[in-house]
Amino acid sequence: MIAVLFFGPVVERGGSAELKMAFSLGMTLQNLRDELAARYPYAFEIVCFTAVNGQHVRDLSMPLADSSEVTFMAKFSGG
Amino acid sequence: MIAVLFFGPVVERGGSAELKMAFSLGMTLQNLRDELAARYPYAFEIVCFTAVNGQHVRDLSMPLADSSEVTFMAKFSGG
Amino acid sequence: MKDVVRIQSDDFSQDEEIAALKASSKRMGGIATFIGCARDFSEGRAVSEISFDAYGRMAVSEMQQLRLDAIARFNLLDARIVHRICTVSAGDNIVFIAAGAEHRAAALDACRWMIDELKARVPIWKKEITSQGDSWVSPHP
Amino acid sequence: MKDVVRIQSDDFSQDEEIAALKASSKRMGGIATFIGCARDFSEGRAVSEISFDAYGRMAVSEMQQLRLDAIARFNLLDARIVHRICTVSAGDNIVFIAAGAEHRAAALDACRWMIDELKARVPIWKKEITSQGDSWVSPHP
Repeated sequence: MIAVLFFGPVVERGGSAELKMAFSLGMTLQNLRDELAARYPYAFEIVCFTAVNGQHVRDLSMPLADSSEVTFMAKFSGG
Repeated sequence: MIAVLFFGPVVERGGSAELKMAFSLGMTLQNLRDELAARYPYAFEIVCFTAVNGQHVRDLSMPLADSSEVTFMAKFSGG
Repeated sequence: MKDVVRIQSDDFSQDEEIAALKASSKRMGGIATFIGCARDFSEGRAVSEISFDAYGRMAVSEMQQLRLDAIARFNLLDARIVHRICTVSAGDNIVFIAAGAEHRAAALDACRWMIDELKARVPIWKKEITSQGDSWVSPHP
Repeated sequence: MKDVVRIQSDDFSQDEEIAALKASSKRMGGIATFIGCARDFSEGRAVSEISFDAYGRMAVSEMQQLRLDAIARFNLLDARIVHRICTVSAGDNIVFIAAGAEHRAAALDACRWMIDELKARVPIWKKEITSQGDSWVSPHP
């Protein structure tokens, strides 16, 4: 399973802070993103950062490992 | 009379923190400076700012009023 | 001694943070700090409160890395970052950044760089609560 | 409430100064501060203490004008300056500058400008006391 986390403005547009998604061998971050973006198009309009296990990832072709924690995030507004 | 004040590094080179100098009609800041610089050449080597009554003065041709407070100062090093 | 990088709900004390920063070296000649506060007005609307959401684990690790990057980049003697995650009212503190260096230029440069970087790379989001409703803040690009 | 610009022998509290600064407005989003401290080492020599001399009356009036200039130039909501005149040891505070503005850029710019201007125009002189003797500090041009 892949744990997907959403925060703040993305939760507001997607309705859920945490999801479990099925893991399949060879799946990439882009595959996961595409699947979620089709389900939550309004939320993904504002997604501009992606993290895997708490690290920024820019290359969405990255293969995912089972049990990864993946976060799709809106532009930050802390500080 | 003109009150002349020295501070910090200028006192160290001149020996006195406060002097009284005779006032004469029409005397300029430059006249006063010349007289003091002849008396305290070592102190005046490091003088680079002049104040009259607590205000920076850059134009030494300024005529002095009786009872003025004049300060010849080394480069500042506060902060 | 409190951690050099923290996320917390409580307010912080500048005196405590500066004392902790100074404890690292007697060679520190300049300390620059930045405090971000909640404003009562934003984009033309009165704001009564601000609340925050954060990806806490990642936010702390990004702030820790940011601190190390600033120390290396500006040759700092020490640096500290505190970000509150809670609901604050106008005038309340939100974030504290401190940079200590031998000389003032490095401390001032580092302080500005750290708050700019924090806003760009630390996963924290701000929601403004107004009498007309709440809205998540979208930073200008 | 303490004066916004002061010369004093005692140490200052950042918490007190920041609270006083913030009291002026709830529209303050950014506060930048600079603290200058005594270093234990300067120009290759160990420094045990630093003492100061000041043309007090002029120093205060220059600092007051400097504060007003900064407020006008950077559109600050408020600013404060405190300079200690006494003998300090390594690690002790010497000067405190704070600038509060609606947004961070103005606060950070103003803080840097104020400490640079203070050094250039306020009649205060620093003497370093070392085991090899005392010497007045000559700033580099």
